[in-house]
Amino acid sequence: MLKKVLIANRGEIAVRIIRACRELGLESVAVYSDADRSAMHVRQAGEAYPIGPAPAAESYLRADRLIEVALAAGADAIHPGYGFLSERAEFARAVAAAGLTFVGPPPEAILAMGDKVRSRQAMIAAGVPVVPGTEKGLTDAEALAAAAEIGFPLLIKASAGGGGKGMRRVDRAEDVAGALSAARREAAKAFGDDTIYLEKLVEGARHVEIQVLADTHGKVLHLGERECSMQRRHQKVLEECPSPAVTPEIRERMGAAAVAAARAVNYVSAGTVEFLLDKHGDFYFLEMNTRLQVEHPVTEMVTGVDLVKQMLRIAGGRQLRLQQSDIEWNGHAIECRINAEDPYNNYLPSTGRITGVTEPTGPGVRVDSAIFEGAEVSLYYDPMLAKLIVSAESRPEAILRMRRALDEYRIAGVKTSIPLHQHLVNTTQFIAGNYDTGYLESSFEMLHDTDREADRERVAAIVATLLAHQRRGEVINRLAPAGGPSEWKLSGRRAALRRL
Amino acid sequence: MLKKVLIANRGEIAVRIIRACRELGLESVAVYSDADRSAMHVRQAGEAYPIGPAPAAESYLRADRLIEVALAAGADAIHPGYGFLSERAEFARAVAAAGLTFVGPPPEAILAMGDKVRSRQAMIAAGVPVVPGTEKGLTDAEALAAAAEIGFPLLIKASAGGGGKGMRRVDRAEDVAGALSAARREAAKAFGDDTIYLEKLVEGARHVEIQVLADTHGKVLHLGERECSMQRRHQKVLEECPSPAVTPEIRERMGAAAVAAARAVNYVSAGTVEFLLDKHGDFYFLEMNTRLQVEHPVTEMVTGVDLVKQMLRIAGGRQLRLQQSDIEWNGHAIECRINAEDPYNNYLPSTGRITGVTEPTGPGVRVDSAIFEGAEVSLYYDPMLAKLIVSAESRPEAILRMRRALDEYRIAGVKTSIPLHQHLVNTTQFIAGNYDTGYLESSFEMLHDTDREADRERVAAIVATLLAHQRRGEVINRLAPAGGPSEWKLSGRRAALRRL
Amino acid sequence: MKYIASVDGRDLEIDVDRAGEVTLDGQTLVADLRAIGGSQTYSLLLENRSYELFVERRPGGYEVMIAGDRFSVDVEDARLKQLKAMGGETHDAAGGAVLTAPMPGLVVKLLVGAGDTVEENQGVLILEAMKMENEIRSPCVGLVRSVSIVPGQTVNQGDVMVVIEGIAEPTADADPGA
Amino acid sequence: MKYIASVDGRDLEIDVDRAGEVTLDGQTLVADLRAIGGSQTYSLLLENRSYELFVERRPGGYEVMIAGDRFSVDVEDARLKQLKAMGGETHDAAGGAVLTAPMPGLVVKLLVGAGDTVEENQGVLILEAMKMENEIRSPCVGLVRSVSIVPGQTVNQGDVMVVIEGIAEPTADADPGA
Repeated sequence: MLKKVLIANRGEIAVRIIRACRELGLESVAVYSDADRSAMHVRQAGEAYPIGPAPAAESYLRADRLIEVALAAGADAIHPGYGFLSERAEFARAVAAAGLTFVGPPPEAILAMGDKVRSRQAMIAAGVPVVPGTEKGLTDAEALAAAAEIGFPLLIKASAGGGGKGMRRVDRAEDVAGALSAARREAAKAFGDDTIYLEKLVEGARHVEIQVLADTHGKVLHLGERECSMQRRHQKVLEECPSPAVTPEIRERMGAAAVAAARAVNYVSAGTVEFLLDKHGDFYFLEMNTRLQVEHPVTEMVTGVDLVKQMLRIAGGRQLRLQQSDIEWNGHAIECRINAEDPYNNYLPSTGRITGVTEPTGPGVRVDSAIFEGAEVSLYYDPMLAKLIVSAESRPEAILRMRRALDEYRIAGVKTSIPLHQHLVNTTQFIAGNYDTGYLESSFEMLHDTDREADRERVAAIVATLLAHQRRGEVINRLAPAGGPSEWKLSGRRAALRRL
Repeated sequence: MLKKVLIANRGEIAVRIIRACRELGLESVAVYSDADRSAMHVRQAGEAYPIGPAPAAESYLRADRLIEVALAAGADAIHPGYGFLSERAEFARAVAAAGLTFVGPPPEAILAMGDKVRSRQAMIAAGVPVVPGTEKGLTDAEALAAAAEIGFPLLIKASAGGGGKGMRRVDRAEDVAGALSAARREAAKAFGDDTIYLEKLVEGARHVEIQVLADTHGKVLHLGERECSMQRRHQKVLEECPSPAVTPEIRERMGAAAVAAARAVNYVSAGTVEFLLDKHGDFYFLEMNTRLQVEHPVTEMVTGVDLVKQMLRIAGGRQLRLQQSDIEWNGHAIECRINAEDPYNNYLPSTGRITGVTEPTGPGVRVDSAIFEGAEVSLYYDPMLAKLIVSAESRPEAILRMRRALDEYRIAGVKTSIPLHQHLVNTTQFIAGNYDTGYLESSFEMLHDTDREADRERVAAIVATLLAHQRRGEVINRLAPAGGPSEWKLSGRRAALRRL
Repeated sequence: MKYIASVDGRDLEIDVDRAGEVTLDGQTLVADLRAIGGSQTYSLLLENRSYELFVERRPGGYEVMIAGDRFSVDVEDARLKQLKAMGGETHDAAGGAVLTAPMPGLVVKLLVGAGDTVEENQGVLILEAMKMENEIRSPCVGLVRSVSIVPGQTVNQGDVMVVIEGIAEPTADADPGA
Repeated sequence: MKYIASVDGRDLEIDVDRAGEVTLDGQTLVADLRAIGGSQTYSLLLENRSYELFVERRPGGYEVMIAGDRFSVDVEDARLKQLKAMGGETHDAAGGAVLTAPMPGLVVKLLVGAGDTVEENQGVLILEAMKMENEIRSPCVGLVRSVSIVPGQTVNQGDVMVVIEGIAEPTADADPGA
């Protein structure tokens, strides 16, 4: 088993991994950029080392420094979290070369899945269904010809891509050329590689992914699906487990395909196989994320399996004690990603100092977060501040619980996507479980609704007026404190209240 | 079904019930004393009404006002929470007489269980085992004689009692007279009734209780046990589910006895049957708490059943959809009660303004709380500030998780029992699950332990010195920010670190 | 003391009484507002209905959040506002817009030039920050008067980027007590 | 700058350097201490080991909490302390104790009277607060000099209740750099 783990990450996922280490009795080593000296992960870890200036390229992406610190601190393993170096095969290789354990899959598996074109070929060979499209890096001329063949709409995707970077939707033949150059530019900038390929856009499709766990002894399990169709700009916004669109029969087929995908690349550790699921229950392999996923908590809450602890145990060479038949899905879980952005103003990123945080809690509520009063939200890193996850006995109960939890959540100092979620979980499409990957961007609006809004508008006006009045130096004498009957016997005023 | 519920309580339990109302789509009505205008329960409820001055006798215990407010607000039910009026049969009766629903058992059940002497007789009649002792209110002379017969140690208990009030342990015959008068005085003061009885003290016994749920259609279920032996001054400090001392066989027998006890008084709603469990697996009925219990969350986390929602559904006349065979116990849960008191100074209550709160969260952690930055902790009400509950796949994992959660919990402004729990969960007795109701008071001490303490002592000295130094106006220039290799290449200093 | 509170363009006349009562649309309501713990959180009991609010001050008024709905409220002394209206002033809001950088970032692209006319909501420029490209749009119909940035330039929060001259409209008179 | 930090009676000599280094027991350690968000929380990196601390100031020193362990630290300028020790002063802590009410409450019972001798940890009175009876104990061996309360009396936090005259002991000399 491992003894001391360096976490090559920051933010909520670093805190999540440190928590798992503590719960396994492992020592934890944090690393931090100049911007993160007071960050939560630094304070919660057993040790912490500076690794460079704020820009990630000079700190969290410096593989050489991370390994050097791990060795200096006496760590025996490195957990990469998600993002940053988590899917860089050369980093996994360098970690192993330094005599350390990489808490994740072997470099060969990362490589095989990291290139979209190669992974597609591997999946076809393994009998995993894939989306119609081209099979390898194309010249612009080849892409133009292939586009006509595949038909529209289609997607131009970066071979080295992820997170929507270098991805372009094209609806008409005349837009292909422009989209190609934009996609190449973005891919070159983000990944240093402008190789692209084309893919049929399966319209009305859901993005459904399967969590897998594989140990070093050849056992591969799947932990069921997550529904991730609620997306904006190809970024997931809200996830649930199980998916409202997945029957036990689909889960079994999809789970088997995911296990086959993992086996095809000799996968080890936690990983996620993403599929497009169409209306007919047919699904197509999209890609495999060879790391811990942001939305892993919904699976944890429904299966009761702690995925991060499992990753650490697997990295320590332990056998998975679980059997496929042990995996049960109880109740329902939903996750809302809380970003520093303004949903009322075109989702503009919001930066600044957090001046107050009240997190929801109580039954069935989990918050994975790294923010605190005094934390700085800068533009150096991902705008995700926290994840709010709820679980309950059923999907309707989970939705009601999420509403309640969102209403309790307060973050002061920066604008957040909490209002987006408050609106989203009240839409009929979400409540019906009837949404695809296009829903959020094409059909959803932050609409102000009728009666409740009219009431709240009046309340907002009253509060603002009272505050303005106070600022003018007028003292507002509140009603005398309770004591006589007049203060609590308010039935005489009910008529006014009802109309409000 | 109900539509609008008045919560006749304050603090964390009022917040807990408001959350359940919101998650069921019910409107909630809070009440508040003058001390509680800004309290969490007032802010989270849909409506809030003042009911009087800070002392509970003039506000939260004013049955007449509570009912008047409920009627004025258009509520159709009253949930009493725990404490205050929750076990007053006359309140339940007055609520019903006003045409409102009491979210709890019928007044007859409260009466039957509220008097220890009567409830004991009822249990004997129902075949539920009871502790040897006297059967009714005794004169001092009768008590002296009975004490000699029962033998020592024994307990003098108040008939109307609860929460350790009016309870006295007596070890020697010559102490009986003094203890009798003290117990009567305390009982008279607390309950206006100095009736007492005697009971054999089952030494080395555990306090284990069974949660029951009964609907208005005659169905009675049990949800297994809670281990509540960790007590100080007869107040529970930490609870777990399941009990380390209860086997499936004991659970089945104890559960059946609890169901028989509930049936014997035609019980409805959530209730708890408390037992003493001895080393031989024999158990004795202690009392039934005819209300929601403080420690109900550990049962919720292990069974997945939301007890407060069930209470509200039952009060609305719904049938329990659950069958006894649906109740499963998955994993393990522990609750720590966080009180405003100083475990380093004889548990003296601590009052003041909360100047900061950071609650633990992440996987498997739940906090039921009503405190916030700016909250006033006064001496008017119960010193319990919050409950920290964790669940995990097994008891050892739950203990490790609790340690991690306690380490993350910060409350500034008042002293709390968090350090008590941090020490408690590291004792060998707790880890082994080997503790009885006497353990905490007789064998536990806030001992400072060896190596870790020596390290921390040095750290404390360094921090205090740095702060004193800063106050003297000396500027401490930190090391230049990272950037060159010297800041993150610290291997040269490892030797010094190792010795620390 | 009478005020005109303008919520997202709609004017409400609100009379604040010394005794903690407010009058709105002819209804007198008991209002008890408390600040919670030094943060921007407030608790309002309005005729016993409980609201928790989150309020940020900005020049001329407040941003008020109530459980996910945000309202922008301008508050003016009712008499002052009436005097202004009688004087025939044009409404401030019609005077155009100064687009400042909402956060530090990199100007990726300019979508308009000085002299162009823009529609309300039309994209004006693309600003990259926090790994995302963000389109900055015009809040009004108008004419681009000046552009003070170039693509590739780094801007700090609050830097003036583009000035748009609005098309002046006569103000709608305040409608007290509507 | 040299200090004597006294932790629960044990003296440590600590030298604080301008560059953020401290020297203790002949070891020079890199210490980086930061206040977190205006609260009483601090983050210390001591030779890269991370500690989160919670610190309350009190007259003469600090109460420092480290994950459940509380330490009471008095900090004095090393030279001043040495001068005092040479002057042969008796130690303050041996001078007795003034028992003040730790919280508002009701005096239920007095367990000692003026003129009584008390042991360390002996109960002095019972104070009822927050629904609990709390025994107030003597922190030292001594003689009860005065009792300023009677049973049934309500006391406010900080009110003097009982004064105990300690048995004076000569102070142990500071032992710098032990």
